[in-house]
Amino acid sequence: MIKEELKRGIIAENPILVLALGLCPALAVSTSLQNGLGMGCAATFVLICSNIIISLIKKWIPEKVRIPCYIVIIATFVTIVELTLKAYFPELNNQLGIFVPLIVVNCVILGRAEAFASKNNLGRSIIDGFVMGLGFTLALCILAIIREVLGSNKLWGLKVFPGFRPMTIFILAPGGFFTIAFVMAMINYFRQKKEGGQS
Amino acid sequence: MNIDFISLVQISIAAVFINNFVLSRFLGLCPFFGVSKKLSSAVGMGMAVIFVMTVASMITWIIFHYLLVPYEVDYLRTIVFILVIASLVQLVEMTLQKFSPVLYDALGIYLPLITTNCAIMGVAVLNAGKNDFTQEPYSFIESLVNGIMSGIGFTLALVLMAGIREKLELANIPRPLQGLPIAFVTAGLMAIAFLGFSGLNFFK
Amino acid sequence: MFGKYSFRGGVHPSHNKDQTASRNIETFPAPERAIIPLSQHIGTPAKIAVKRGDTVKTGQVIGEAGGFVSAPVHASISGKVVSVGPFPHPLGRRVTSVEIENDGTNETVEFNPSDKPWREAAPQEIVQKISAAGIVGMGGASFPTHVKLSPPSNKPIDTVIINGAECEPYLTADHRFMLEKTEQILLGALIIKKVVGAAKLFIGIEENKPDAIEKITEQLNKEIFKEIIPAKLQTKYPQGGEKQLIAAITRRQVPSGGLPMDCGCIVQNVGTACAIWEAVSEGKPLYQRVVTVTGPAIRKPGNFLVRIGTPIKTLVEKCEIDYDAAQKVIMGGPMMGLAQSDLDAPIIKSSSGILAHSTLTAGTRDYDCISCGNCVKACPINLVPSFISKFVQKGLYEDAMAWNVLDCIECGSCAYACPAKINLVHYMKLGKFHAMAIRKSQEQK
Amino acid sequence: MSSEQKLLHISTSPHVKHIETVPSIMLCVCLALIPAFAASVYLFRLKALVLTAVCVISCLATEWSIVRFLLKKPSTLGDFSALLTGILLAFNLPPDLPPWMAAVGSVFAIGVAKWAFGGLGHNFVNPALAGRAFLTASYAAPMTVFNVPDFWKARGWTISGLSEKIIRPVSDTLDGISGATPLPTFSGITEALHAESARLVDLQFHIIDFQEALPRLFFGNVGGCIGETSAAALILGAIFLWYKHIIGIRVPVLYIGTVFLLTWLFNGTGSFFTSEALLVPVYQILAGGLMLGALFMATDMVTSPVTPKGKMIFGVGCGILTFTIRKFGGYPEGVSYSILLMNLTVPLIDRYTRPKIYGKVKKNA
Repeated sequence: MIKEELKRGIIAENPILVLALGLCPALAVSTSLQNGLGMGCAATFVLICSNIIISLIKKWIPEKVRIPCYIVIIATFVTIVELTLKAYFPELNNQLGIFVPLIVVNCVILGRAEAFASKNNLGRSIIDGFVMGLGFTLALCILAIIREVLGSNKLWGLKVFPGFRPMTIFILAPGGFFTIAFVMAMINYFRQKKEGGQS
Repeated sequence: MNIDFISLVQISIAAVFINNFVLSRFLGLCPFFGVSKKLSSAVGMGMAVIFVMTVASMITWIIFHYLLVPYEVDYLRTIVFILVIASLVQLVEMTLQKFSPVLYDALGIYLPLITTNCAIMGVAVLNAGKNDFTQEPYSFIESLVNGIMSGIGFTLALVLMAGIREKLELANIPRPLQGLPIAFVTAGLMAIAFLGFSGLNFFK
Repeated sequence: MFGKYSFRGGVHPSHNKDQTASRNIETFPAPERAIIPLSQHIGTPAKIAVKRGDTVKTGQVIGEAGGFVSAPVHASISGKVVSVGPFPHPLGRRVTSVEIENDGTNETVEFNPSDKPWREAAPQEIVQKISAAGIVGMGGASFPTHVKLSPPSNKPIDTVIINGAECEPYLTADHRFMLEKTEQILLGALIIKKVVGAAKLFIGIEENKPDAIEKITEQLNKEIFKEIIPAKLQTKYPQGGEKQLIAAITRRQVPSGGLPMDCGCIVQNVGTACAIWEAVSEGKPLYQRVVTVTGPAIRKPGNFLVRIGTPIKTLVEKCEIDYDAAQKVIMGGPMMGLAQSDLDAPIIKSSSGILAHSTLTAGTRDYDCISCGNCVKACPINLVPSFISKFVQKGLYEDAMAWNVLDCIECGSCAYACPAKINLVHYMKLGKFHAMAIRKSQEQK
Repeated sequence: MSSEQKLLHISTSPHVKHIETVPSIMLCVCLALIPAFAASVYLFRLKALVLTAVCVISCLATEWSIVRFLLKKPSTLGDFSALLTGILLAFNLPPDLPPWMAAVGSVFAIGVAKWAFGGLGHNFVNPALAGRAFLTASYAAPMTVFNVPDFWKARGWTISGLSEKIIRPVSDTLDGISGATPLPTFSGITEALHAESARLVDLQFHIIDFQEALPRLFFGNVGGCIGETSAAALILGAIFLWYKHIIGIRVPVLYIGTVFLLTWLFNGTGSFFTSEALLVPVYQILAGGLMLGALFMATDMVTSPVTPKGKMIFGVGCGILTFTIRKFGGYPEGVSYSILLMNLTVPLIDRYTRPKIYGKVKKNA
């Protein structure tokens, strides 16, 4: 079951590359693998925690005010992440900038809270938060690797190809758009090929 | 509150062109890609965003500087801002429905989408943090101008995008690129063009 | 005394009129067999008035007008009605037609001219005569003329324009007509003016027909023709289009979706004017017309006075068509004419020319639109054909409608000018078809 | 007389068509660029030849591979549009750019800016300009260094002593792409007029009077991108295209005219009718890539409006943006970005400048 869940979170319903949710942080912080992984972990943490809390207290939340309640829960964990980063990873916090507080409006998190945690039990919600967070983090890392290598010829801050001249555009805004477009097109291409083969 | 015309113009230029919310800061991408298929809805969304952004930047500034900072609870910024924005959107929706049905019809369907639009939250957080020009938080007027102009910048990008996407409806896009990928490529080319504005300064 | 008039848009295809412009109108022998369709006009088809086995005389009514917007049809040869049934029609579909076998006698019915001169006759009487003669617009639109000449009383007509532009390449039928039947045309024009009670009467001729202009100018010195105003038109396609002619001469525009009478104008082709004169003065029905037979695959081109119902095949073979070279046979001019699939189709009242083309002018689509804007420049209606065609291709008919596809006059200027060789007219026609359907369903709601 | 009938072809009207075709248009534009190409080879010698060859070959190769392997369609090299993109891209590159960078730009121009959207006619930005902007954002430093043409180097012109003044440090950080091009900024001109600063005559010349600078600009004896230096050669080609009805007069004239007018109004000398005040705008329209851009890039059919009014708005818009970026922007040259930015607005321009159709006037009135 775990395997299926993993497959769902990473491939079939990948939050960024398939569902196109949480695009803003995905593009803004994927300039380097460090940033991407940092953001991925932070978001996953918030995702799992909020899923836990919401699935625990879902019975006591009135239907009408559920969205504000979710937001408050999410915002609480975002604040925890924010303060932790500030205290222990000041450099990463600086790099991620306003996108740390903006985790609160990340539609992946609110989306899972609304679509999954509010309807499922604790165990399933934890697994869902974990696999979705993993999918989010992996997608971010893929984008980050492509952009960091092409844009600054580095990976995790280390030089990759000697003699390769990086294309700065990939760590600028346009490069972000092109990278995700390319990755999505590849996914589409293989999916269409598979579908074409089946039919 | 010292109103400095030059800095206001510079803030506006930066917000609309140089650091365009969508094409340079990556804020508000979900509505940017979601609502840019039709020009009419792009205009509606743009107007709604300008409106909410303006009000949000005013209110969050007041709360931040007169509540959070004096009581040294500015770490609650995120929670407070998102609550304020969520209730603000709700309030705007109700007010519009009651007092201006015409405007409500035009903007109504976009308002719920705005709550999770990171552009609104983004402008509030940006206004509270250090800015690019003076490395100090914006004044009230500066925040206000930044809010309006960021909304205008968002709308500009959104409307241009919608125009292009309507044209792309008629093009023969290769199959793997159809849908979102081509929208990203389009946004990328727009972002390249907007690089032309970098360094724009009318007072150098 | 000739002023020069023009309109906005249009294209300049090569004229190719030299092959036939200097050839006199020859009378084409009556065919062995004539196929006369009962529908040669816009509106209700004529009601059949003969049956198989009947013997008919030239000029005898074989189909009676089926309604107000309709016109009677006359036998063009004398002989026996061999069959009544569906036959090929130059407009594409099979249409109920009367097949007459020539008995060689060429017995003609007695014409029934007006009992008084036309100047004294009441307009209704004249319209009655025109209606009985089965006259329709001979420029190509084939709208029953008596309908055109009876505008509703709330739409007064102040200007009559006689259309001698003949802007289609290759065709010279009207040109020869103006040279050889000058007086009849002008008299016909005066009749039209009287019938509709107009104040002004123009005759418009493209400046690439200097001899026709000269001939007409000569006639205009005569006292009776003094009131006719000549208009020299710039040589440009589609100068002879009704809307363009009105715009060029009067600077008025026919309202979108309206008719010329909505801006106080009426336009009649020179051939129609002559037919009107013949109908009123002699009582002669419309059973023959001048046709230009030309094109690269015709060895002996010329202008012929042809009986209606003569099969295209008889005509082109007499003119020595080169079947090996011919790729397309077109009824009408090359810009708006219809490519024929069956040469058994007959000449009808609106056939101004038969064209045998030796080249297969690109009917296929080679390139995608490069937005050069040539079609926008060429469109005399100011449409944006490139966008409309893209909307139609993607099935976005509402958008095509919003971009005014219904105003297209299908003149072909856009497709002529298109460097990507996109068949714009095809898409415009398709778009109009769907737009009409949409409009109909909207009206039903 | 043969009575047998063969199958006749049927098609919608019209049955005659203009001889102009898409390839003939593209080929004409390529032909019109020959004078500028000759001038570039004369001025930059082998460098121009190599860069143009690399761009053309890589553009053609990219186009061919995409169409052949990805789309599996018949080759589209025959429409000459890839050839044209290659030439125009090369003309927009500085002579000392490493050829492999030019190849990267070509791949981007054809692969992303053109074929991602479905090929010729579907792209919404000019591929060559997109390629150039991609290179500028990727390799800021080599894209913004303009050396003296070899032709003049051989005659003793050097850039020693001037270069440090002009080339601002190029940072590879997020928002700091800047560099110098031969086009001096406005402040430069005013400075030059008043303080005899050498910035006036860009990297190459120690001259400060226009009498000497203008003819050089006109005939191309200045540093710059390889195809943009000789205004005379470009105008010659444009006249040919105008004569062939391939480019209209509206876009180039309004574009150049707007730049002229604005630079004249803001000429910085404090007056309007002195010879200096009039020569500043002349200098501005001859310098940099304006001629190349206005005559050959802004007039690109695919990426400019189709409506007559739209073309005028497009031209004026390009002019205003070019002036703004030149005078106030971070880049000394704004032509390529102006055209790219205006390309983005074309769908909207076309939509709102629909010509008033025949017969609609009265009905609405």
